[in-house]
Amino acid sequence: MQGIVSGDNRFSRLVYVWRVRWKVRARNLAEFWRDLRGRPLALLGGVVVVLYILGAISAPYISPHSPTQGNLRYRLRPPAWQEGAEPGYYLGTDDQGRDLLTRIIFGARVSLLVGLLSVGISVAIGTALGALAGYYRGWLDQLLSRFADLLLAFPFLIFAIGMMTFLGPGFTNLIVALTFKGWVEFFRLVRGEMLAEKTKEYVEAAKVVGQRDWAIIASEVLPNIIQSVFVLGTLRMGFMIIMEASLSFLGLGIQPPTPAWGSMVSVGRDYMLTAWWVSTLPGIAILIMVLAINLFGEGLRDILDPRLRVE
Amino acid sequence: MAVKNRMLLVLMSLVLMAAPLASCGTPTPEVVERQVVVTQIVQETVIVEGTPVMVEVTKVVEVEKQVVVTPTSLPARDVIIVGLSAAPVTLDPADHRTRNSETVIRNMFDGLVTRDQVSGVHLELAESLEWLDEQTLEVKLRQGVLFHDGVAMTADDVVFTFERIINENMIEYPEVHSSPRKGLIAPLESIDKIDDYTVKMNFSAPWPPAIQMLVHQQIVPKHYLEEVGTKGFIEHPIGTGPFKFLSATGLEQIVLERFDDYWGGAPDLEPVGPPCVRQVVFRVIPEASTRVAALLAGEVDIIQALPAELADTLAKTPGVQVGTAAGTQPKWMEMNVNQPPFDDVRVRQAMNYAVDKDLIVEAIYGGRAAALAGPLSPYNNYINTSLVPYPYDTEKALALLAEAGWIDTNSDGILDKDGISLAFTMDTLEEFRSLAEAVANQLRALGVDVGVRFWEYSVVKPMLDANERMAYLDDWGDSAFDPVGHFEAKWHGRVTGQTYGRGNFSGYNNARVNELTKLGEITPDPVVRQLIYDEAQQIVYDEAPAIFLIIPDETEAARADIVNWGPAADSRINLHDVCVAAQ
Amino acid sequence: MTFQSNDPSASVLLELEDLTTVFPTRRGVVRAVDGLSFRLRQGEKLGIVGESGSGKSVTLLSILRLVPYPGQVSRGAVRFRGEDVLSKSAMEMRQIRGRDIAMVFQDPMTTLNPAFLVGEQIRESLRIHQIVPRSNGFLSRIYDPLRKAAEYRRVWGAMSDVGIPVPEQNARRYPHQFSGGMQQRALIAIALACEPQLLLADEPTTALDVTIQAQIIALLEKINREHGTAIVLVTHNLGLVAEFCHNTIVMYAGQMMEMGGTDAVIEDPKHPYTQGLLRCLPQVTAKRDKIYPVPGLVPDLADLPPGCPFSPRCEQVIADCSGDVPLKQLADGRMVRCVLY
Amino acid sequence: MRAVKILERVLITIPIMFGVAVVVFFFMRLTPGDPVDIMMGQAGAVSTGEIEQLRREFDLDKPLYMQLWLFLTKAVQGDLGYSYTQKRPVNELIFDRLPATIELAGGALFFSLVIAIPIGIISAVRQKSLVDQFSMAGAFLGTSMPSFWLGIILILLFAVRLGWLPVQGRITYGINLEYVTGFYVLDSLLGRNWPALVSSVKHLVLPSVSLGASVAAIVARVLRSSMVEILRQDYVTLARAKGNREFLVVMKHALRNALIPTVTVVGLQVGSLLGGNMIVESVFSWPGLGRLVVKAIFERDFPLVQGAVMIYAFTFVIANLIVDVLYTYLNPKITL
Repeated sequence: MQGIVSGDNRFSRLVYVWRVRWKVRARNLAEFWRDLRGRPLALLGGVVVVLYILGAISAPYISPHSPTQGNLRYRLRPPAWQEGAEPGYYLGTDDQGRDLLTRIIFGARVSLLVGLLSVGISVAIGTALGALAGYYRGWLDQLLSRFADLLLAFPFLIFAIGMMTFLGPGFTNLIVALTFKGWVEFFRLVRGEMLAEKTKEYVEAAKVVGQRDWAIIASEVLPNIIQSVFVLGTLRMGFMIIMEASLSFLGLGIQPPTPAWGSMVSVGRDYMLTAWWVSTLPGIAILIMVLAINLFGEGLRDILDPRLRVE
Repeated sequence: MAVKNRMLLVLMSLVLMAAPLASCGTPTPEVVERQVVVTQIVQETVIVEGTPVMVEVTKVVEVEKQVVVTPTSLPARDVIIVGLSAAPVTLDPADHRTRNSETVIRNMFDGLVTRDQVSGVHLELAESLEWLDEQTLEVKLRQGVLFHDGVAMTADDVVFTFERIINENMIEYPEVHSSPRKGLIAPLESIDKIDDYTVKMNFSAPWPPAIQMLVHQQIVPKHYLEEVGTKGFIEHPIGTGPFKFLSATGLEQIVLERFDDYWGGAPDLEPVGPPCVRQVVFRVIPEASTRVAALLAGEVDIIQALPAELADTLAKTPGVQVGTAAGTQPKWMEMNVNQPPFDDVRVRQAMNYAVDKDLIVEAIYGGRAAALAGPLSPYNNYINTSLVPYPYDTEKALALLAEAGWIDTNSDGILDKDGISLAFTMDTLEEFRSLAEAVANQLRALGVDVGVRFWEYSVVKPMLDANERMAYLDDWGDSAFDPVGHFEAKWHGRVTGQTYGRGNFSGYNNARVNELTKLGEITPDPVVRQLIYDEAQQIVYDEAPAIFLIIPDETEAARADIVNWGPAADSRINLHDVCVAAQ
Repeated sequence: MTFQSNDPSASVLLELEDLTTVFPTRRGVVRAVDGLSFRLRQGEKLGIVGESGSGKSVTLLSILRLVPYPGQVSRGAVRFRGEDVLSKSAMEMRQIRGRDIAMVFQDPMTTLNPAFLVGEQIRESLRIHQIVPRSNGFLSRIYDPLRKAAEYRRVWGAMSDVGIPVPEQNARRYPHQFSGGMQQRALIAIALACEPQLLLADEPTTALDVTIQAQIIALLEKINREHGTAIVLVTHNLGLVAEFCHNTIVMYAGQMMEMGGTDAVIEDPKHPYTQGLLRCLPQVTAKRDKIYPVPGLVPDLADLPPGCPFSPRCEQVIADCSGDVPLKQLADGRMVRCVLY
Repeated sequence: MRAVKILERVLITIPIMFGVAVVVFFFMRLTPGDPVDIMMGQAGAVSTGEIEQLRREFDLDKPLYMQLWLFLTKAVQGDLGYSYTQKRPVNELIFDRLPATIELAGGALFFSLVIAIPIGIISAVRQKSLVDQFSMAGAFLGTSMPSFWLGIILILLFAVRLGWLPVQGRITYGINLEYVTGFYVLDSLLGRNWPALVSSVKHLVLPSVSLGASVAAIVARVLRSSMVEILRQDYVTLARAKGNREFLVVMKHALRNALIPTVTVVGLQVGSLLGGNMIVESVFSWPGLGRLVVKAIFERDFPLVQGAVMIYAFTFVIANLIVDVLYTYLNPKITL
């Protein structure tokens, strides 16, 4: 019986805490929106990211052609504004006679997924381990930190190449390879912040009140850290998309005929002299995407990190 | 916002500026054309008093036009820089298995025989070759040939060279190991010195392609190797070739210098004498686009492995010339004949009908390729001339598939049978990406759901060996222009632990083809051999264990003022005759 | 004790007239200093008191024209020795800074550059203003050991002036190796290195222990006495002002609320705000006396009420408070901004 | 004192190197693909006997733990074995190539700092100005371009079209240079060989730009944000109040402190400069270690990969050690 009662108590307390939290959050959201509007570049970045996501989701409906099926007869046709263009192929065609515009739109799916998944999983693993290591210290921290040092000593690209040859090419393996080293940065970030936060009064207070460790970590400390994690995350997304391009350069990227920007840029490099668009246009798609993510991320950092505010 | 737009604009214009090409023009050298007779040594069996005797005949195989410069003044440049696609692994003729190693080595070393730019074999260091019987070859050596250190080449060097290859553990650096080139002359059992300029090679069995294969072995100096050892030798190799070693920077850049005391080279291959240029530089430029850019910028004079995409553009670019030669790397997509759907010969034939090889040749290779008519390269000496490539005929393909039960019943665009879609993954290597995607595309258009997957050879090889994969697109070198090395590897059934079927990734195993393959290997009589291989090719053609695709030409490019130059069929760059035209 | 030593015949060193410094923010223009006027005579010690955000520090920064971007002086004049500071060129301004007017900041921890030796930081102003002339010789522009030695002698002098022991050694230490009091002394040594006529001290004791506070104040006192350096002391500590300054200005929300001789202001505060401030001052002598806080919070400068900015917190508020409240001069030369007078 | 601490730090690298060695060893062995298979390629005849013999020669027939033991004991003695494919000792191969890689990484670092530091400073000083927004957008571009793509565009523009800079290689053929250190720029300086210096620097420009662009972008951004923060510090105001020229305020008082986080980031980027090399090395046919390693990975040249990765890790660790030492000079509060 007692369990139920105390459970009830806890439940009502949790409800109360959550309601307060959500109120704070709603206010923060409104404030956040106001701040965002004050930063046109960040806003623009956000809008572009949203557009990309929408484009990726609706790819089958807005694409003029098939992303995989080409016609060799229309091979390497230039974009519409150049002489010799094939009507209906606005951005020209690639070496298999596939519509480049379609492939770029469909490529957004893969590239965004690569970015989101590799960063998302890295964040999840890095934050969880970082929080544990920073909070408990001891042998766990030692173990994880040394492992992180070890991974850091490998150059990322070499490591990814090794992983890809180890696992074999493919989308899942790509994500695994990128994540395997990607989490270290988040680990280091969260661990460092955790060490700093842990000494602060509110953590002490929570301990005195008798909160459990996991609750302190999850609901007291992490919300204070998550902002910098978020910012680093947005900044890493572009990096991951480019890593896919670099791996494609070596034939270890996304497998054909699936369109991915990195592979498209990489494959098209042989045609740079004769058909610049094959490589350049997907390259510009990456560029705008990464630019938008970074602008958005930078704006977020300005907004979320009070230390950097001008006023 | 404005800033961002401007940035993009700058970038775009940068890209657009870079897109069209410009190149400086070079005055065309004054040239004359003349005809060159290309001959080839062939063994023929002549019936003497009722007994077949093998003799060697020099046959005119081709009369070709060759461009030769009329020197009006001394060449302006006497250094030629060659852009290689990959680094040689060593300069020791006995210790490598890569084409580019051979490219560099053969400019420094001579073999007993050599090959012209097509496929003809000519005597080089050998003055004559004579089969004493089916398994014994007597080689008379040319006299007065000097190594780069001035010492004369004798039978001792030849014996040493071959013993170093066929005996175990002859190479002591960096650790003791055996020559990886043994496989290229496996039937050679021993070599005996008869006198200073005569050796006798003893084979374990009759080996018809022996002379073709001898092209790939170069003679090294016994006295020098014994003095400096392998380490000293690879640091400063010495041979009898037209160029002597000058320096190497980690094999990324190898500089050779004209050997003024060169004996002249194969008398059949004019011009004879010391090389034209003073120095040649081999520089490794792995990226194709960089190689082309370096050629356009005038940094290199000759580039190897020109991508087919760029050949047309470069051919039209002033200041640059493009050369092609018949290739030696035929490409197939092998189908697993032991698993459905490819266990049905009709499906395999349908696949052959479904691929428009001519379109691929035109679109992807710019016409610089040829369609395959069956299992052998059209340039092979034993090609079955009665075979023609499977025509592009989608109706026939569909009919054959329908006959085999594959019809699109649920009209999803994919053929199916018993509720199973006709689908498979085509494995291949990254280097065949364009071709693989084109083939997959065409099959998809027919209603076959084809995916492409790139592998590293080493990773996919065990799976192919186990016959686990459905389809594999790759090529198999044919640089000896003989079915041996090719037919038994590719179309003979797989025999564990033997060379038979080691490249057979389709699981194809036809008793008659196996029998014919083995017969062909030991039949010296070329006429009989032709009959044997004709039949074998016909069977493979009909049973179609692979889509017989294409064989691309060897395409190379050079600055316009490089003369006496042309790609060789086996992709070796022989710089002996190459000159720079006077300005 | 203090008012008489403020010699009215001494010449005016610094004069502020209707100084207004504004900061544009997203929620409108904030007047950090709003129409401030006062005069400072040579050798005078002036205290400026007020809560945080009342514009005290910005006043000092405005005098040196160091208001951080995007703030700027929008109106008024600052005259130093009769010359308009605001119209000076950047180069002339740099010559005044550090040499004629020096500033001591609030937090020595953040004001000393962590990357440089303390001695170097003190010597810097000497070098900038070329207090010690260059020696002869064509290399002296780049390498001048004699000058350096002479400068260091002055550095050590300044350091012992402010009570840093063993200056020769301590000059070769980094700020983080100093205690808080020593850091503040070093800061004052920096300010005094060039023997300025005017010292602007921005809460120089806030970050320090009480005992150290007293030492620092004694130090300032000594400087004022020995060098005749005029001092503007900004603080929120009325006790400090009472002890140290000839005259006092009370600021609230960027405006001057009250000004007068320190004794007069302390003993007979006119403005309700001043009264409130005095009431919160804990009396050490009166045991168990109650502390009366000024009710309410420091105002939001971007959102001030009409009229008197103190009116929302004022206990004596009347209807007129929301109208225009001008500064009034009282009989004894005191100024007060309140409708009650 | 400092020397002892540095030595301590060096000793700490030993377990890391050991870990790297073990990880890379198992990584390579467990990766599918057989070095012997790859070596023999497709051409010519190979018998099972030959393959067995090769495996014996490479110790591949021994159990894994024996191989690891052999590798580690030899590595401790400085012997990294010999390359299956190149037939040369791994040490020799690496030290042939390492100077080129380090020179390129150094060039890229130099380029990125030369670009990034002024940009970071100016953007921070002129915050929100057009210059700031423009260069920060440029910095974003720098991080969002694959290096090979940038490289090819640079080649087409500056080498092929304009002809200002060479396409590939480290030095123009025909220029004599005495190779002492293997760093061409250094060698030509040592030999007072001006044509060689001009040529080697010219060859270094485009690859450095391609490789350094992303580092430049990161450094510019980190420097800018730390500068922005530092410029708000009291000691910067004090520097102004002393009568310093604004230039000195920024370059002396602010920059020195803002460099502290920047140096950390640069230290971490050294890894990506060394390890990101192989792609730029391919594009510009720069005879460095990166290309060799990638090739070795593909060819399952175990000893070469093991050796090279250990060298990378070692260089990375050393670079970070240098950063830490540099740190103590920039920030007197920190003592190793």
